[in-house]
Amino acid sequence: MREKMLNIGNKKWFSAVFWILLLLIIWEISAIVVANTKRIPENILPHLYQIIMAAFSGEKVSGELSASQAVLTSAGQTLLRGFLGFILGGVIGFVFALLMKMSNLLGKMLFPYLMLIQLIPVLGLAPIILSITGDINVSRVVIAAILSFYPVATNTLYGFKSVEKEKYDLMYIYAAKKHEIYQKVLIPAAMPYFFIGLKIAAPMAVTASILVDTLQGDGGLGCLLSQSLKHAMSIYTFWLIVFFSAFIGIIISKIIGLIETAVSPWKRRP
Amino acid sequence: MEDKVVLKKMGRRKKLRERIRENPKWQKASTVILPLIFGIILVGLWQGQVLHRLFHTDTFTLPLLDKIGSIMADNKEKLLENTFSTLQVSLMGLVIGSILGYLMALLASFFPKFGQGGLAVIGAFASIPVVAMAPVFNNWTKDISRDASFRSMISKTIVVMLICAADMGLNAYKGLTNLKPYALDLMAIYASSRKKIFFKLRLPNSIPYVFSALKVSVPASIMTAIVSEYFAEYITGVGRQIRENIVLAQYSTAWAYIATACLIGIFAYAILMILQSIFLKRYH
Amino acid sequence: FVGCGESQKETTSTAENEKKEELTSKDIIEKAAKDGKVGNWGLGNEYEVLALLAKYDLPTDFLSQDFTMDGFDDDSITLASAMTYNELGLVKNDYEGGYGYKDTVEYIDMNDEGVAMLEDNIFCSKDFAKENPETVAAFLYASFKGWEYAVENPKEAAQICYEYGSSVSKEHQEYMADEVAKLVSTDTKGEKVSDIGNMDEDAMKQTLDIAKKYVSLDDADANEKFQNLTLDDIRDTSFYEKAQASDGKFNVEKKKVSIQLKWLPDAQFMGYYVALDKGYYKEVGFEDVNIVSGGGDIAETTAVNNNTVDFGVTWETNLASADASGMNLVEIAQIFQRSGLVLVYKPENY
Amino acid sequence: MSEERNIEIKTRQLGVTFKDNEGKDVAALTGVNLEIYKGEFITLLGPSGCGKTTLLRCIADLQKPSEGDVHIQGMTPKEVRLQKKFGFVFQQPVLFDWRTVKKNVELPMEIMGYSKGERSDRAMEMLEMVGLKDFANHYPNQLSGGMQQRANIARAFGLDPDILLMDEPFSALDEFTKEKLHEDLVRIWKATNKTILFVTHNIQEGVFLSDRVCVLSPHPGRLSAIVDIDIERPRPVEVKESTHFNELVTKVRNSFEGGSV
Amino acid sequence: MSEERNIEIKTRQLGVTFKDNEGKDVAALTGVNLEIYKGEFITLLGPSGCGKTTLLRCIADLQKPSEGDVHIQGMTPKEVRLQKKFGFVFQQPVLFDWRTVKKNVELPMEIMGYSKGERSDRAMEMLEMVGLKDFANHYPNQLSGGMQQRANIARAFGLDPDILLMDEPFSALDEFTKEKLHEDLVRIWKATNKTILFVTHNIQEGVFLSDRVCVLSPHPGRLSAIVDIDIERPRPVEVKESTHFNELVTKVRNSFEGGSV
Ligand SMILES: Nc1ncnc2c1ncn2[C@@H]1O[C@H](COP(=O)(O)OP(=O)(O)OP(=O)(O)O)[C@@H](O)[C@H]1O
Ligand SMILES: Nc1ncnc2c1ncn2[C@@H]1O[C@H](COP(=O)(O)OP(=O)(O)OP(=O)(O)O)[C@@H](O)[C@H]1O
Ligand SMILES: Cc1ncc(C[n+]2csc(CCO)c2C)c(N)n1
Ligand SMILES: [Mg+2]
Ligand SMILES: [Mg+2]
Repeated sequence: MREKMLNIGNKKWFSAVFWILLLLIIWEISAIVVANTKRIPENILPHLYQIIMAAFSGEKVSGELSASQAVLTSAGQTLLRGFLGFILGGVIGFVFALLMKMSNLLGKMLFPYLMLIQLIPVLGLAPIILSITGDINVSRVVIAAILSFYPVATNTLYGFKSVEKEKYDLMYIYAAKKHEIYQKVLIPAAMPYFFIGLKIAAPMAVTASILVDTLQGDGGLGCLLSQSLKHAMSIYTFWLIVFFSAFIGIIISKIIGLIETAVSPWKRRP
Repeated sequence: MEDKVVLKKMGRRKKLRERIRENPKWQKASTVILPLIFGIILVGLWQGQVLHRLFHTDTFTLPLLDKIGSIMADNKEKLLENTFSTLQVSLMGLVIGSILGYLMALLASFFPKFGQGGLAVIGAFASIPVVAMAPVFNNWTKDISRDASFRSMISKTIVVMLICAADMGLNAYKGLTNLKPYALDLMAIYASSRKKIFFKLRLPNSIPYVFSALKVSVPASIMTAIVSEYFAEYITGVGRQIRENIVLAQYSTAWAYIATACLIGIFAYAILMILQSIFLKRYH
Repeated sequence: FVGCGESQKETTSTAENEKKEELTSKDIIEKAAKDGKVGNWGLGNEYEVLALLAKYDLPTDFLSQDFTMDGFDDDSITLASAMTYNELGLVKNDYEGGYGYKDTVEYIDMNDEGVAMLEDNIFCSKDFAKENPETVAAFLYASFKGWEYAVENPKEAAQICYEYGSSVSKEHQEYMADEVAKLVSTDTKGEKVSDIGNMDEDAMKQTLDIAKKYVSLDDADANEKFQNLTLDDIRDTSFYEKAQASDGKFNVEKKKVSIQLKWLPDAQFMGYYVALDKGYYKEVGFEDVNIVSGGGDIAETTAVNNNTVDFGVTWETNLASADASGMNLVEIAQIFQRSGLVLVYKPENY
Repeated sequence: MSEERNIEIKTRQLGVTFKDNEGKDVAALTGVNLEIYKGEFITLLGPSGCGKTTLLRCIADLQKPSEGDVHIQGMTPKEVRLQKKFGFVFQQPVLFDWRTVKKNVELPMEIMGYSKGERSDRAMEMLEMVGLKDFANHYPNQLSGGMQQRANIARAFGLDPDILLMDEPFSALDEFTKEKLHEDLVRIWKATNKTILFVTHNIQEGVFLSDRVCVLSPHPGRLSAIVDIDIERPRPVEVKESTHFNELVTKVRNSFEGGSV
Repeated sequence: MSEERNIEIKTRQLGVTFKDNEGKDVAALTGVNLEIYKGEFITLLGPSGCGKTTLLRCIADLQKPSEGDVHIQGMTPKEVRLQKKFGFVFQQPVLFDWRTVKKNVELPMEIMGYSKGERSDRAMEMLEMVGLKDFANHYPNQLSGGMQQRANIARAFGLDPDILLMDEPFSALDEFTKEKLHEDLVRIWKATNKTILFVTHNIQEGVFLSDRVCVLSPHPGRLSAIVDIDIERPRPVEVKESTHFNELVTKVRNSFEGGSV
């Protein structure tokens, strides 16, 4: 019996259904409670059907756009910037990890500061970045990159450091050049760790991109979000953005997972 | 002839350098000394306004360090009060979130497919931007206390918690499942219970991964605390002060708080490093 | 369920309303302050509230209000800050995003309490003003013309704003336009003003005085400078006068200019949109005027200071504190002539 | 081997198929029918890659057979495993990096719930036996290859399992150490009446230690011969010099088919 | 061994000391003086943990001696290593998980800059030699223990290094495979005039293959005997049956001191 339950627990479809159901149930129970106790429940926790209806309703909420249209158009800009920031952040993170691995000296010097850069809030960072790049949209991409490179850097560095000594010895014997050691041993060995870094960084990049939208109030999900938060626009726009960004998060991490299996055939179980 | 002498000399010098480099005491000291050296160089570049020229910026947007320092000294108490508030939120969120993330990873290691769904759920929560999460939790926590400072703290903590949980979940899951070949077989032979497998094998195997997660979540928790302070009902915290000052174009003061955030970061990071050197002593 | 609860609340509230008719604003403020349920957004919006609390010898603590009125709605804030042209409308009206309290809510007006501070103005950097005097005057001239039109035709102005990518619904936009028109054409004492953009000596003085009292800058140097600021340090009336005296012909030095708003685009800034839409800017010689949306992390003072934009809309306090910390900005016109801030409450709570 | 003896382990038409990269089936074992008696010492020999490890893993419930089945004391391998009746010396020493040698040897005892003192005493005894007493507090990466394998053996001997499965345990050891451990192994086996399944590539070793030698052949892995080793016990080392011994070695060698996989 | 032959590798008072956990010094090797001639096949024998691997590592510049030094062709090990003159078969097969068997074998050739076609051909040739041709596209975790070791050997043979260091390369192989590889090894050695340093626990194997057998003793590791193997080459397999061969084996065995570490 127990055995059977464990088995069901391991079925893929069951897991998906279970989690979706669990969340739906919790959400709806809370929504009912909220609906009974609050005057304007949709600001706190609307029913899911209301959100779904809002998504498909053609009512104009911003200019000539319906809620879904507004979210999707703004999302286009934001996700593009987020994506560029993520790519840039991924590359920077990887390069930093590489540099820190190559030079112990540099690594020890730089590492604490990489972490510190993370701690400078966008508010302080933005004017400086803006004065360097001179363009608000470039600044947005750069800041998104800054906010997402660190997980990639730490995880990749950890990956580099976890390569067994024997593997080095082997390359040492063949007097492999540094770049060969990196190319043939360190980088492939660090790939799984690099991918953890990417998985953590991806939602950060989306979040960061939404955050930097609000550097200036001229479009993007972040601006739409802050508008909907002001209640000047349908509050469902807000909920749509919440769900949309969570959805994007899941999709991205799935995509990264797929890329990971695609580039690591030795892990594929036929 | 001369070439040879030079070569020999270089050889010897290199040996000395190598000897220094391989000295375990230097190894330990260098993790502190090197960043310090870099810090001093940075201070020089900053104070000498080289950074400003490099970044095409002015001492207004990037105030000089003595200015920042004097503001910090002038406002010690206010600074401390806000620091404490931010630290409290980020620390609590970090601890609870990391534990939650670890438990989720544990679940995922027991029931892989089932638990991975859970990890995905936490990951999805982490993808909701902090700017959207903060007001939601602000609303949801309104009924838990009449004390605005308390409920604000809780709502900020929840946001930090979710962010840290996602990070820890992913890393810990790797740590709990990325085992040496045959290690699980060994445990199977002894018919170890899941509990035993966890305590004897998975847990110790995951420790390095836990630290690698913490290296990301420590700064992330502070960052998230700072951002969620913008939305909190009760006005307090380093992040809130930064925003208040930016609105009034008080960049020097804002930077004094930014510097404080960095100091919190350094402090937390140092503690993390000490813990790591204790916990990872046995891992070779 | 919702409708049920609502009607119940309404009946009790009207009953109570009649009982407690005689409550003064002092009583209300005292009770709210004692409960710790006074709300404001902070971030430079709080000084009038602080002045008001101080006026009644109350501790100057308040809760941070987010950009919604949910806190007011659920009574976690019982005396909530609201802009007449924005939040107050949302509280009262029942269109999309509104809370539908209609006239069951009442409010305390900062202008009546004598703690009003001046809000939306137009400013630029001193250097810019010096180098581009014609441009500045021309910009003011055309903007005033836009505002004038908007104040007279708020419905049309609202429509124009809506078309320029408004952040709010059409209905709310119309409400806003009406209310903003009032702020532009009425002064702190409730008297009609005819000259748009006039920098009223008394009102500006009052604003600066309150600011000096309640703005405390952590930067000692900046604070000292702030305390020693005079009106002449932060404003320059010459451009206003030039614009008023002008026949509408300018020789602008810079043909493409930009202005950064203090907030997201809506009828709060309808004058500029109207001027743009009606071609007033073109008439005075501008090829292009770029209206940059605000409400972001890069403050309007910062943006003007680092030359990202030429003009900005901000509040006197923000401008004064920016100058105190070393910026070189100057106010060239005062659009809003009275404070738009009120403290709204539900009488049933008192 | 008298017919009356109890059958401890019985495989019936055992087959294991792996999938290679392209998803093609590769048969590692086919149709293995083997009966092992209680208390027997049996050796598996066969060319590299013929399926010896796979067979051991099937018996120990570490690998699910694709065909056929395994019965042990009338139970399934899983049941036996859950009764903690197996000991297993893996071909690769699986030592935990974060535990000292002694702690590694103590691991199964911790799992079986031995008391702390007992654990420590027994671990030191086992380490003494394999000659690692002085290295008790070293970490695995401070040991030589052979020393790691000895720690691996010590760990398996620390317990007293009914069925001991040993996958090339002595391959990295020098002859003297090996001889000593042979002696120890046979002593322990006799004293506790274990059933031992032993994999080796060394025919002499197999013949010297066991009651029967099973030879596996590759392509695909299957049981190709079973040789009874009818040498009296106790067997002194000198027995290796005897003609009968060498005849048996030759017999086993001749039953090898083909090369390695 | 004629005195005129060139000395290829020379160790002088070589010593290596490790630190144990408590920071105490543990001598793994002391005062090793060894001269190896160019083109010689030399075997290191000794109890487990006596320092064979450590000695090999010193020669290959993988381990810095604590005392004494190593000269190879008049150069330091480092210089020789940088000239890519070493081949090394590690005791534990070091294969890269993310490369197929063939790609693993190609790895050193990639580093040496062989062309793609040459690499592929040579890798397949080597895999054929060790009997892994059919497994070229498998990943290491799909191989048996012995197959991994054979892949390891194939990799070292793929190159043509001056000096080949082999640490128990054949320990996990069955006798037939081993014999075949002995033959291949000797053939390659003769054809290319390599210097080979070979570690094994199998005295027969050492005697059969080498020109000289060096015996190391433990506590601490030091060179305790060198036995010249004066058996004519080529040596057919039957030579193992000869009395002289067995005398040499006995001689080597007798020069063993003490047990394992
Ligand atoms: N990293 C290390 N730290 C401490 N001690 C070590 C380390 N490496 C090896 N030793 C010690 O050095 C000694 C010699 O080890 P080495 O690996 O050379 O032995 P070996 O002769 O190759 O043995 P085997 O035949 O078992 O492989 C051993 O006692 C071992 O414990
Ligand atoms: N996970 C796997 N995936 C694919 N094939 C496998 C896997 N494990 C083992 N095999 C194949 O199964 C066959 C038997 O392997 P096994 O490990 O049982 O051999 P063995 O007899 O123990 O060899 P050795 O003496 O070399 O250890 C081999 O051909 C091997 O390639
Ligand atoms: C439409 C509209 N414009 C301005 C304000 C005033 N205001 C209140 S909070 C805040 C942000 C911080 O400065 C601002 C500008 C408002 N409430 N609504
Ligand atoms: Mg095997
Ligand atoms: Mg060794």
